[in-house]
Amino acid sequence: SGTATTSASTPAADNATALLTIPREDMGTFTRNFNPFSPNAAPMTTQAIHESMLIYNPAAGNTVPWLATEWAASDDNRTLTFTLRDGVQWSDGEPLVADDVAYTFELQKEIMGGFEYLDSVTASDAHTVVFTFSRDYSPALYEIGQMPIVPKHVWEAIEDPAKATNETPVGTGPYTEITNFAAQSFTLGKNPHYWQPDAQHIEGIKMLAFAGNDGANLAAANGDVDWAPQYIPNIERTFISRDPEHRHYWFPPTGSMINFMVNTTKAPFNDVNVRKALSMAIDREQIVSVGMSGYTEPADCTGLSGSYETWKDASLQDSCDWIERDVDAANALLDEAGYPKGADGQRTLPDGSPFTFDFSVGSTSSDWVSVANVISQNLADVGITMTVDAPDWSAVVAGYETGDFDSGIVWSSNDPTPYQYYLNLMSPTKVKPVGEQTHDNYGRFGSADAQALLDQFAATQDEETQHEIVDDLQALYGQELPTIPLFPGPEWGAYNDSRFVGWPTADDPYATLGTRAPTTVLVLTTLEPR
Amino acid sequence: MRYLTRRLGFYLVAFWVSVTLNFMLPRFMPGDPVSRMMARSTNQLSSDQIVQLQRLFGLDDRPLWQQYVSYLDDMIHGRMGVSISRFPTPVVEVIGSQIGWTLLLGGTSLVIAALVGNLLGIVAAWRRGGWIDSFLPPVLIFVGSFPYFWLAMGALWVFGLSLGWFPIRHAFDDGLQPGLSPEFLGSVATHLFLPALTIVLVSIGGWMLGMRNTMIATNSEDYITMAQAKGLRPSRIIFRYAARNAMLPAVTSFGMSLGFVVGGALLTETVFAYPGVGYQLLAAVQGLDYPLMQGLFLIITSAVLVANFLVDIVYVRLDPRVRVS
Amino acid sequence: MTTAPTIDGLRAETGEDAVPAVTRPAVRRPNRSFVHGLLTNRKATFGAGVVLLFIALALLAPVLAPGDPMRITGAIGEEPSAAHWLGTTAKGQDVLALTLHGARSSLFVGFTVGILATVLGVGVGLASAFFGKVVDEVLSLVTNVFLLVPSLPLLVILAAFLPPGLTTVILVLVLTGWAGSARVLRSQALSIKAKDFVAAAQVSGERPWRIMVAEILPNMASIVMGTLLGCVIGAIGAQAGLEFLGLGDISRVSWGTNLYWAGNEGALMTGAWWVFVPSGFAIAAVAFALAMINYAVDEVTNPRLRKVKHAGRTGRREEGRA
Amino acid sequence: MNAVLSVEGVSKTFRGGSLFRRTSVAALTDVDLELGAGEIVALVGESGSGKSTLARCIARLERPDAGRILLEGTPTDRVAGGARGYRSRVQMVFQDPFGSLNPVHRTEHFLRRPLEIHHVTRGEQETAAMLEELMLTVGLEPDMLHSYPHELSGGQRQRVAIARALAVRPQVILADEPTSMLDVSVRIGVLNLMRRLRDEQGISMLYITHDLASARYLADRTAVMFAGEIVESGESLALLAQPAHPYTELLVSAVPDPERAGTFDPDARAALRRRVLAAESCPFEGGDEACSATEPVRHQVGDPADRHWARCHLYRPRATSGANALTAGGTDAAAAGGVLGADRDGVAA
Amino acid sequence: MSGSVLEVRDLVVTYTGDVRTTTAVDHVSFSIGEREIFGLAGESGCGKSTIANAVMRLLTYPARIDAGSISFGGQDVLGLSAAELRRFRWSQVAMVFQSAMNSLNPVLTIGEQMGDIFTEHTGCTRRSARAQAGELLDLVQIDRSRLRSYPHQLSGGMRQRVVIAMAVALRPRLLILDEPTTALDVVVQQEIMAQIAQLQAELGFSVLFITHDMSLMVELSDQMAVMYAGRFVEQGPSAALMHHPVHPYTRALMNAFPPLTGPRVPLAGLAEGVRFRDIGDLAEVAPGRWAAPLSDADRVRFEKEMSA
Ligand SMILES: Nc1ncnc2c1ncn2[C@@H]1O[C@H](COP(=O)(O)OP(=O)(O)OP(=O)(O)O)[C@@H](O)[C@H]1O
Ligand SMILES: Nc1ncnc2c1ncn2[C@@H]1O[C@H](COP(=O)(O)OP(=O)(O)OP(=O)(O)O)[C@@H](O)[C@H]1O
Ligand SMILES: [Mg+2]
Ligand SMILES: [Mg+2]
Repeated sequence: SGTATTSASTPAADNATALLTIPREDMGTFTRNFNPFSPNAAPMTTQAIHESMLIYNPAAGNTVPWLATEWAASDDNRTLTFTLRDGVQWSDGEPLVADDVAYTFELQKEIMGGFEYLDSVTASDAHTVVFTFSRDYSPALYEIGQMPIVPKHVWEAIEDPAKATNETPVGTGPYTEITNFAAQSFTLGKNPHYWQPDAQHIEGIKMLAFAGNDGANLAAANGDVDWAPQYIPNIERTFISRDPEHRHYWFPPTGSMINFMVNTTKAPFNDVNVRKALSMAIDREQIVSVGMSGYTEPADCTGLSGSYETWKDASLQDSCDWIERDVDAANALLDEAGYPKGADGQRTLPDGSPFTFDFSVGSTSSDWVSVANVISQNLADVGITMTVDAPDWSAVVAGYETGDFDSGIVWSSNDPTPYQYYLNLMSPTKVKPVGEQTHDNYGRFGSADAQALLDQFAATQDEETQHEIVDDLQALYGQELPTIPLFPGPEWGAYNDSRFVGWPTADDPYATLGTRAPTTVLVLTTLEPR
Repeated sequence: MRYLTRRLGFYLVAFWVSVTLNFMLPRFMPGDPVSRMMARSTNQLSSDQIVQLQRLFGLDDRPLWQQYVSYLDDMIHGRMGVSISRFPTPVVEVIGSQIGWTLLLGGTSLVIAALVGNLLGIVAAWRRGGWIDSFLPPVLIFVGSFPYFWLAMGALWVFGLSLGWFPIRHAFDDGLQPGLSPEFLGSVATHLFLPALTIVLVSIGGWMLGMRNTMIATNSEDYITMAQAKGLRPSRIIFRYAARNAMLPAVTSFGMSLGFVVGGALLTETVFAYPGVGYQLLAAVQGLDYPLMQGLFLIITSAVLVANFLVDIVYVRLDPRVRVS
Repeated sequence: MTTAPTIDGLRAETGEDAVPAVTRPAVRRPNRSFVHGLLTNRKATFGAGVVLLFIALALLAPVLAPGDPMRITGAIGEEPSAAHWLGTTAKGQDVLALTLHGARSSLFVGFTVGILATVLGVGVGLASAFFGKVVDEVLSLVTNVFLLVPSLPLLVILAAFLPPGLTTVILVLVLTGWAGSARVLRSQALSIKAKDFVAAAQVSGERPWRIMVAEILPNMASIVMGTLLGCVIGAIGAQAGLEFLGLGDISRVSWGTNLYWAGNEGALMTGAWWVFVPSGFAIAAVAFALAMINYAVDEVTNPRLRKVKHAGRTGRREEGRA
Repeated sequence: MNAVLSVEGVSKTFRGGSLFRRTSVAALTDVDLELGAGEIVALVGESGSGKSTLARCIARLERPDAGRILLEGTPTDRVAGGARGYRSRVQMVFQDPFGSLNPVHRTEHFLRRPLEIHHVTRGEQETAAMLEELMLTVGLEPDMLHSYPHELSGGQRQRVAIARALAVRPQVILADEPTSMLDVSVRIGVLNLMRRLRDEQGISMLYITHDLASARYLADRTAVMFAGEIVESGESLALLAQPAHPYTELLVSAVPDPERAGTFDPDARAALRRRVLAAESCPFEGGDEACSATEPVRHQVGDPADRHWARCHLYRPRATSGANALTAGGTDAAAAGGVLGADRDGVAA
Repeated sequence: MSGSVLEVRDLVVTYTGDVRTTTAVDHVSFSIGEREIFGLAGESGCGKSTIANAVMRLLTYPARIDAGSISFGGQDVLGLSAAELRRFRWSQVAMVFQSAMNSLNPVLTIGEQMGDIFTEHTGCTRRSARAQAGELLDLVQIDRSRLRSYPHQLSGGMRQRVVIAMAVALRPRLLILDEPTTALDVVVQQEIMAQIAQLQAELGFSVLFITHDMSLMVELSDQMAVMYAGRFVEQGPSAALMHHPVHPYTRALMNAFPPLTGPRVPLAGLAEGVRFRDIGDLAEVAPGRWAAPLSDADRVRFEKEMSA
């Protein structure tokens, strides 16, 4: 059927001209919108077309200089200077200059806001950009560094950049030319002016649109795509077994941490013992195997996902008492904390009302609904009734945002440093009273101690100090348990190397296998035709 | 003509009711498109970015009635605004890129199902007790009893994946340039086959039975006996006398279905990854994309009304009796 | 044979066998023979048998497959075996238990929607036909608007916006399903209302509601039954479709959610047909059985639709020659 | 004879259509009719002339637009007991015995309901006795109480319908073509039954028919209706013996008569018909002075004892002008006459 | 009468039902001569239309011709092949159906429906078919412009005339009139009958005239038969039957029509629920007069009745 039909015997010549075919499972159709500021830009806009100054690779925890070759913070931590790479050209042949970077941040702040800590962005010369900060903020390096840069000379001329669809984009990325665009597929061709032409091994990229996982999985199973970055059920059987020689997958646990979040403003969840007991009662092994098809691993005591592997305090990792399932301990803790079990096996709150609560989850997230069902079954074993309520996501989120919920499931932030992660989880600055909308700290847990540690973190560039601070934060987390960690989200990624080789693997984790990640460009510039 | 004016008046009222319904529904739903978007993607946005987005999308916080007035105004002037889930693409463009496929798939399968179904119905009624009459109806009812998506997935699995006879997704081969080239048209046809076939399979039974039953009723009319007595050829009796009359109810249902074609075949689109407005609507609903949702609903409603009106006109041509009543 | 008093000169001979052997063929049969006709119709008995079987299974589900059907009771994706007659899902749930329990929700929704939509349709149809004038104009308008509002999009919108659960599914399906039956029932009621027996009942002094309930309604029995069955079939299918799209409440067990999960867990791709087939077949069996009853209802009320025994090759008009 | 029921100047126009289309059919215009105690009045006329509409107005199934209907001098809507009270005194028998008996009920239901509604009988025993009596009155076996309508022949069904009307012991029965759907051989039996009821129970009847012969056979008086108006009325025998209005004449001449087999004269009939229709379609162009008045007047015909009158602009006493020496009003083409006439008789079709 | 056009011998037609099988026509024999009007009277459902349909070979399931023969001008009607049958119909025998109102296709114009006859049987062009249809309308005094009308735009009487015009289109030798006027007003009814009488005089076809209106029948027909429950009970010249009915059923029929002249005399008709059974074969009671003998039981009853 498709031109992408592959088989092991495809001649090398064909592979050389073949397009790297990638499905996109959550877009039934594409719209021709390559505006990197748009939240709905076509896939690959910020991967193959627009590049950033640096790339953080969570799989290995390293940082790859990209459009910038080096960067340095001032001693007072209030300025950050990037030096741009020499000889980088936009796909229209214009050179990349520091003004482009400055202009990009101008646009970003205008269109999308954010970066409120930035005082100014100035191009001190053609290759140097200086960022000055209004306050201490060490995580800024990655936020700034991973910003996709747009050409000033092009965007200046656009009247309303927020509403521009940027149909023929100009970028510095390896594949910038839109050679064919249809609602269900489009292809990107080589950037004729790419700054590392010898990394453009493949002819181009072809994106396919699918209205759901099923279609994308079918295409993967059928061998129509080279890369399958979506969730594939029973991947060994549905995908790998059809061609074990060429098909592989790698699901590093480098995604966001997935948490069983409780509303800490509400009784009984304001009681840390309850949070711990709940955590002890749930069977993370089962959750992972049922809800996540065993594609990830249970969370550990740090509550940090695999992307913070280097930040984890190894001494803490297995030392807590609340991460393993222990029904007896959970029962004991609850008894002790004043939540007695009645004759019918049902626990009650200290005020005598039954210990029952709701778990809100969006109906479309089937994996999480499964998780919820397992949790519900687990909690029944300790005499707690948890009802799974699965309306539409918008209703769920509306509840989360205003604090009108009992419990739910959310992912945590996943930035290069754990700063944002702990900020959203424990900083009192992020806590909004119930009834007022918040977009990040749904659980509404705040700790002054945590805030103090976070402030210290923001104020230092020194990695060692930062690690110490994060160790303290981990300990604090373990004591307070602001949320109940379940498992780190895996980054789905499967591929078929019958046409292209050079994929990142567990042995060579130069990037993850995500197609929407900053590291994607690393893969695009590494793959070679077989 | 009076009859048609009356119908037209009714359609206007119906139109107003539907668009009003369409206005009310999404606004009673909790949440807003931005948090909706957040819930579905792991990209974290900071609070002020969210506020910024909300401003960008032009979410309205005027009183409901003011929104309603400007909504009606926009609707009358065909202004559909900008899609939120596909910001900043205009709604017209989003729909425009899909509607053709919807019409192709829906139209083809409807025409085939109606045509073949009705023909089978005619034959079955004419040859009462023949094999078409005794064998086909239960078989078609049985096939039609399966959940549509179930059949579609089965067909996709068997004919698309296992046997590889048909493409398993999309409306044409990826990478082809749409145009009138035989290659493109051929590709469109092969991609259309399986989705259309499954729709035809589940809907044909209804057409056939409906036609069969009206034909049987018509066949016992005196004018058929009279035509028989006149010594007319069977073909002439079947088509000119019996089918012409038995067709009338089928025309009405055809019109209704024709209008609904524009609504898209949501399940088909989902299973076969076929482009179309059905999925678009689902996505719009799930993304709380009011402008897109309202645009789609407007198009669908208008299409239904226009199709019905056309049927009224055709009906007047086909059935001289309604001209007076 | 009894002898009746003399009437108008000639002695009448009456009694059952004195009823003229020749009566007008167009006489409407009363309900009694409608029921009788159904009971003796093979299609109807087959259909009723299947439906009753499923209803029994649904009712007995807690006995046949005790406990929460969602519970994980086996290994992942087991083929049918003695322990799990229909195998297990990719999560390790027992497919048989899911299918049995699924019948409860699916049949409940199907019949509830069918009954509610039909009751609404009957109410609107009767009221519209009987009161006429403004009531009819308004009700017909509402009915026709509901008929024209594209139901699948509306279904999607409503299902997405209302909190999930059976109530929502039922509400949504009733809302989008009643209008069709109301229209059919209205025109039927109108044609019955035009019959002289309604005027005769009025002249006898019957009250309007009694005329509706005792005179008009019984004459619509077959068509009411037809719409009821149609609504049930439609509702079961629509519920499955909604749930398949994830618009239902996927945390409850029903045939639709079973299929949703089957798709979600890639049952087809893993070749786990035993996960995919049972619920689909159950829906088909129930829908087919109901359709057969409906078919039978048509045949019983319209004798012309009945099976023709001696079919001719030469065409419709067949000559019987000794 | 004092009137039990009198109809005074009743008019009825049917307005159809909806907001966008208005249609109107003048079914009755200024109709006067009296029904004496124990009298049978026949109302004859062609299809669509408004006979049923008049009966339905009297039965309060339709509301007249103008005029009054009095039951023993009381307007129908003021009769004691309201609609039910009125209906216990005025009953109706419908044309189609197949349609007027609900196929889902047994005979017993049709008779029992009026008894219950109007509290005619008390207690089950009395009711049962009454049911039996009613059956015997109309000449049916009491075991037929348990039969469904489809188990009865047409004549039997019509007898049940009559029994239903009788159940409330009415003063007036309106019979709308009670025999037209029956087999010829049993028609006369139903007519005889009606006459017997009048004789034995003194019930007044309005007998609607388009069969002149049966009107003559049954009714004391006959009224002829044409296009919503009563154009002639009088003692049945006298009226049919000497029809005064051309339309009546046309009707009479159209009745098949075995006695004049072979003497069929289509041309004469066609001419007569043309005249009637032309005249009616143009009521003020008769060419006669009498017709210049805007209101057609009633002319008394023959012996006053026959209460025979005709109302037509074209009526002239026979003595002066001979047998309907009228000139055709406007058309002479045979085809046009045919079309015109056909269109009129097609109204109800 | 010169030679017979239609000969029906011992015709038996049954309808197979779910529970019982009705014999609608039971050993019926008659013949119709050239230019003769043969009347067939009888109560509703006695089998009159069934005979007519049998002659046209229009019977379908559940009807079956179980025995007998029908010969038309010497040709065996029951033995005709499908193609022969098509040629035979309408050109030899035409029929005006019981409900002429409904025997016109509501969605085709009168012209199209009339034209069909010519294009089918004479293979002429549509144009000339239309012209011939116009001539036919002239024959029944309907304006030619009506060819473009749809049936519902015509009155019942006009429709009936159109059907009659169609019936004589191919100058058939036999015209079957199945209660051609029952649904019509008396006045129109008379006109239609006049029309038929006139056409018969002009075109000289024979007529099988079915009605249950004895007055009309006696007025029009030469020979007549009275039918009862599928059997002939009496047959003979119309006038003779009228004045001297032999069978009690004929008598009842004749007695059911009150006269328009003379004094009012009580009539009896047929009492409700009276059935005759075991009707015997016709026997010649006088030259050209046939009647079925009463069964003994019937005779006893009726004689008792008459004497009472
Ligand atoms: N409900 C109605 N709505 C509109 N027009 C009506 C209605 N009922 C009767 N008419 C019209 O009123 C006129 C008189 O009808 P009516 O039934 O009274 O005639 P009729 O003399 O009883 O005729 P028939 O002999 O055919 O029964 C006809 O033109 C008829 O079409
Ligand atoms: N399709 C049929 N199926 C079963 N019985 C039938 C069918 N058609 C007619 N009959 C029966 O055959 C008998 C004769 O019917 P037929 O129509 O010939 O009567 P008819 O004399 O023409 O009556 P009418 O005067 O009412 O037209 C009747 O008893 C009728 O019930
Ligand atoms: Mg009437
Ligand atoms: Mg007949």
